[in-house]
Amino acid sequence: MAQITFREAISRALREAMQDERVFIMGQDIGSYGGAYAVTKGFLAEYGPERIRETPIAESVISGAGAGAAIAGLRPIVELMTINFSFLAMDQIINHAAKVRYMSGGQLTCPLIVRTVTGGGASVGATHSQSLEGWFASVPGLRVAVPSTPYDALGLFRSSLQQEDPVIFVEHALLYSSRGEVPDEPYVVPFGKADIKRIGTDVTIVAYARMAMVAMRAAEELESRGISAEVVDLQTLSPLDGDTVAASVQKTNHAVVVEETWYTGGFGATVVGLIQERVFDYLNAPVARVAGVEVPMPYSRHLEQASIPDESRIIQAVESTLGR
Amino acid sequence: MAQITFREAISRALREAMQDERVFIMGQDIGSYGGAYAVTKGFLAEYGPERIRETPIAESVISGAGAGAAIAGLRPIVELMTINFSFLAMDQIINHAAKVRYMSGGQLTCPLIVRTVTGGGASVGATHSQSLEGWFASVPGLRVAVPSTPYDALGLFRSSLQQEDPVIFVEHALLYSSRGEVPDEPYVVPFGKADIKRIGTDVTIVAYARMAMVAMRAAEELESRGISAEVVDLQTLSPLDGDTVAASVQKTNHAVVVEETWYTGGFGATVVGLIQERVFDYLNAPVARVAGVEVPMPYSRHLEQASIPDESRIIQAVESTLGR
Amino acid sequence: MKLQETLEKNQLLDFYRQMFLIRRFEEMSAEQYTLGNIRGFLHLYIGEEAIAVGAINSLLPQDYVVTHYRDHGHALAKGMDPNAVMAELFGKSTGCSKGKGGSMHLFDAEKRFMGGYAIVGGQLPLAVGLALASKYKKEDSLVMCFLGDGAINEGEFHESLNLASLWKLPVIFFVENNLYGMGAAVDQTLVFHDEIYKFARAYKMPTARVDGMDVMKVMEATKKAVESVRGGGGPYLIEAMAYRFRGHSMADPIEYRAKAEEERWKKKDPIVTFNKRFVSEKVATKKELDQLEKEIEEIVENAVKFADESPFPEPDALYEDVYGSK
Amino acid sequence: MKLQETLEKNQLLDFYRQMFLIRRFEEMSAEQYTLGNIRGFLHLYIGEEAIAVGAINSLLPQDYVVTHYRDHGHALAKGMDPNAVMAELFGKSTGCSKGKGGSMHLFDAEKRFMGGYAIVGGQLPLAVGLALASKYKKEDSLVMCFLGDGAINEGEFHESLNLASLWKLPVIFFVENNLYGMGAAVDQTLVFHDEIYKFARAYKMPTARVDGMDVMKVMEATKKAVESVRGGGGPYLIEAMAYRFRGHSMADPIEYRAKAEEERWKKKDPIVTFNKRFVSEKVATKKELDQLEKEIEEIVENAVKFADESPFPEPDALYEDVYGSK
Ligand SMILES: Cc1ncc(C[n+]2csc(CCOP(=O)(O)OP(=O)(O)O)c2C)c(N)n1
Ligand SMILES: Cc1ncc(C[n+]2csc(CCOP(=O)(O)OP(=O)(O)O)c2C)c(N)n1
Ligand SMILES: [Mg+2]
Ligand SMILES: [Mg+2]
Repeated sequence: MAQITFREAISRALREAMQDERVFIMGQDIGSYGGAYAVTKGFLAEYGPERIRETPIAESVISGAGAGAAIAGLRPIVELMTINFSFLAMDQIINHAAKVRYMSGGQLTCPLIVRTVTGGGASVGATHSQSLEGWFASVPGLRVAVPSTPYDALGLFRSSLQQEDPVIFVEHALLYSSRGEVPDEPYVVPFGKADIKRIGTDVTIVAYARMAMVAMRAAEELESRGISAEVVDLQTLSPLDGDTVAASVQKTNHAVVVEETWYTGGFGATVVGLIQERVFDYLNAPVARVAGVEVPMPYSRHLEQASIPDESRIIQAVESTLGR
Repeated sequence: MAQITFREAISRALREAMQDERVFIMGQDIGSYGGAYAVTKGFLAEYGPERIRETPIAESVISGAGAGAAIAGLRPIVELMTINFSFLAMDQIINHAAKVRYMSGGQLTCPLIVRTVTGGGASVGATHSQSLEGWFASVPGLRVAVPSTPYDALGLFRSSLQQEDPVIFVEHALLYSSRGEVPDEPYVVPFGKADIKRIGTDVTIVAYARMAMVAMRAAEELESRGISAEVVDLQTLSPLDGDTVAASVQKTNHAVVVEETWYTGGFGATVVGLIQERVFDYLNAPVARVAGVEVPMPYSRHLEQASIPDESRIIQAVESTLGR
Repeated sequence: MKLQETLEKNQLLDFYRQMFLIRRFEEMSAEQYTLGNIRGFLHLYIGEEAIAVGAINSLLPQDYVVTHYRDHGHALAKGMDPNAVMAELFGKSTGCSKGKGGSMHLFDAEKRFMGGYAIVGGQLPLAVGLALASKYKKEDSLVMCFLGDGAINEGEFHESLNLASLWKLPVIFFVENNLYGMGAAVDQTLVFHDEIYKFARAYKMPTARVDGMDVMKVMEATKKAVESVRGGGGPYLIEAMAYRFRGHSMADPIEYRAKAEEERWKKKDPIVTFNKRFVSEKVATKKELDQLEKEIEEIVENAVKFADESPFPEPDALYEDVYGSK
Repeated sequence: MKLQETLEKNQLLDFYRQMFLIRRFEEMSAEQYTLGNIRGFLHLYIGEEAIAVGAINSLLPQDYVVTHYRDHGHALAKGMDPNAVMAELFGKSTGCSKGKGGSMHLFDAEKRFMGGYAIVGGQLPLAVGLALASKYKKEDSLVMCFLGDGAINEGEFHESLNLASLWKLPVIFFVENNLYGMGAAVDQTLVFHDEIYKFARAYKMPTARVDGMDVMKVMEATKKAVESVRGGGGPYLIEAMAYRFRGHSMADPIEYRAKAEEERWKKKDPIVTFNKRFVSEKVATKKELDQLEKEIEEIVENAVKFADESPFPEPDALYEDVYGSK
């Protein structure tokens, strides 16, 4: 097993995908620039401009053309440089890619993958630090993957490629350089299954993407304080694996749901809703939510840090949930 | 007190607004067509084309130009024909209008009102029947109003005009012809305050816009079955009046949250989250959610009706919450 | 040029048949709408039939068509079954979209009718993608993408024309310029309203304007475009000048345009004028045409009968076709 | 034309001063970035100074400027305080956006510098709105909206130019064509890349192309545009040909363009060539210019000192400025 970075895991996943001639990649600065996050470095030389398609800065037509090509039987992978720019592509993704199967009575299939980058913490300000994956996850017809480790990134990309539906594949900007073990042997991470990243007995922490990693660190610190936390990493927001979450909370009787985006309207609320619907009688305390502070992301470092959930806020929420 | 329609209430609100020279209205087919929902019928003749500005079908520039004019000190009212088309305007509304105050350190103010139409039930299919107001409500910097009666529509529009922030003013397509009493004397509906539309003791039903009206009818039926339901109409999603909701549930010990949009990621989950955070110990049962079925809206009437929450689903949720 | 110098008689009759079918189909739809059998938005194509028929008959079966919500005409011209289209308008399970799409969202993948789309301008990026796939796979399928003058207002028009031209994709953008969006005249919304086809040349693609009320002219212009596109010349834009005789949708009181203007255009009715030419050029007798019209009447009545007698979708259909994978 | 036939010596020196200030300010920013005092994205304007200075100096104080994320040059040319700009880059509470905006989001409402915006093309609709307000209020303020060649890719470019022209709004779209988006050459993204200014004429507005490396030429072209716009002629587009000498941002390894191309352009350095003209046309002596440069050095060092010594925002600042109303 090799230690590779999250970035390398995605690159490897893309290279594997390219073995299928129906796959091509399309996006801004993915060619000679190598990708804004250097994921497709070297791809242009390797695969040529027909399959590594440098595009204009035109999120709507890129996404829609991806959808059109998918409808015609190809397997396009569209890169939206960051999820913040997806506002410009939402009509094509949500009103078109997500709905053509249903509106056509099942005649059309749109296996488009949109890769994009989410999250705050890079000091790039309010327009460049949002976490919108929860919005996409609420749309029937779309699937959303939110890996947290190199292993998951590769495994989930493999299972994303097997979907017959549009998938929004979300990579957290601050995870690219994180490292983890990835086997050389083939494997997939099943699409739609949450992963219990850490087994515990006192409290369930539900999170995804970078927050799952922060939750893991918080859990370690909690361990030293005598609290055994189970960490459930959602892996995909759509489908949402309520079974695994509910089973865990049924066991621990306490839950804390963590996410980076704003509290109001945050996806975490859906998780809270289903926990209390499904295992209300097992709850010893209200499900706590840890979410981003409800402000546009400030540039200044300390303000930004204060706005994003961190270990200490998670620990505090766990302790207060447990009445400590 | 006169009985007027919801449509007439909005028209009256707009006429009042036009008394301020800084106000102008901008949108598609608002001129000689009179508005897709006939709200601005006669306005062009009355106020002229400088103030009733027919625009191209270009949601992004319309919204952004509204924001720019607001920043320059005017009070533009932009009409987006339906909220489904707001996908094309989200970048301007969310990345620009909502954030300029913060990003400029408080120097810029953007008192833009975006009027738009939400909801399903008109047999217009998947691309034309969505309820996206919850998304806007989650964005810091935006305000969202969701009136349910002619009285509220007029009163909330008046208070919307007093905001110094961008307001998304959401009108439900199926409410336009509904009637209600509206006083001739001046009044406002305070912005950010939920309204207890019906007092009850056994269960709290939280809803807004058309669903508040459906909840009222459900409550009447429940009454006849011996259940006293309190109906809390949120009125605005941002700010969200958690106090009124929590106080009601503290009294009734049971809650059902109703909305038209999809369960996963629905705004109702946020309401569930805050109820159980704030009055967990008063809850005798999990908070139930009634939401839209998670499919793109089908055209065919019976399917469409089956996908939208109605009285019977609310009643069923209430009864099951109460263990009947 | 005389009709028969261009096409065989049976082809000419087929054009007439298609135009008349669209006309009667839509008149009947309007009637059924009034009866409450059709709901939601219904946008009639009446007056513009020459465009769909002239344009789509210049395509090969493997060519794709995508269009907007005013899509009955294109669907029928692409050979879709009137029964399935009417059943769709009725919201029946036998509809071409199983009753889930409705009037604005007709589909027939087999006929390569890839959909009516109800978001103005939304079909353009999809059309570009279909054309990209066709080129990528080295297939001989081009894409014909219909759009209204109103769709030119949207940013996606610009993005789509630029990308299609940049990548020399096999797509024909077919603008149906009927002089109005919904209630806004094109001169209220486009600064270059009087020369849309010239505007598009700025994207370095060949363009043409054609009289959209004359099916033969539409066909000729389209043939030229098809040849250019199939020859690898990249995208092409055609602007057809036309007029919708009815309101924007059934809900439209049409208070925004002058009666005189309407009358002027109605004189150019593409079906009436075509009919007159048949007779004056002795292509067919009045009797032949009457007979043909009678056949169409029957097709349309059968379509209504079929739609009427078809079942609504089963309740479970609500949950089907959302996802392809579990 | 000789320099002094166009402007007074003190004006010429002022142009030089501004260009040099921008250059030194940015070189210093790069240094401070490397030291970790500036974070996030930092996009340098080095090489393009002649545009901001030539263009903005042709405006009146009440005219608005909006621009993209590569905004330091425009901010300084509009007269913003270098201390406040540097403090913003440092994320300090004394910054022109209180440390909340950062490099990409500079603001100074009083100077009518209405912002740098980081979404490509996003500033255009706002500029149209400011111009609309100006016309609506019958104020004599025009709007100068800077954008890159890359922003032309976006649909909002089309929507904004159409609306501005349709309504004859007082806005100058100022395209800084530096031949690249981020890592994509303009010929990879725009089919009309070689004549952007001609493309814009399709929107029925006057347009011009100008050498963006020559501050005097930029000024002349802008003056003409300003005159036309202020005279009620509606919008105007200027395409200035330029080159960014550095990478797209500090993170850019610049592997996508040829060294030879870079060298060719660097020979046209707008500051070096302007300096040479001063001496050869005897407008100022080398000594005078050296003295001026020394003054600028001091301003820039003071800006760093100011930024460095300023406090970070108080923790409570996080919650302020989200809403204007309670
Ligand atoms: C993005 C979007 N904005 C607005 C609408 C509402 N709308 C439906 S059709 C239409 C007019 C379109 O006119 P045009 O493209 O000329 O087509 P025509 O109806 O004349 O055939 C409008 C504004 C919509 N469906 N989508
Ligand atoms: C909508 C959007 N898409 C993509 C980006 C990422 N991005 C930032 S700058 C840039 C290149 C813009 O190039 P251009 O407009 O020519 O300006 P320049 O940087 O050359 O000054 C890109 C793609 C963005 N900020 N916004
Ligand atoms: Mg039209
Ligand atoms: Mg550039």
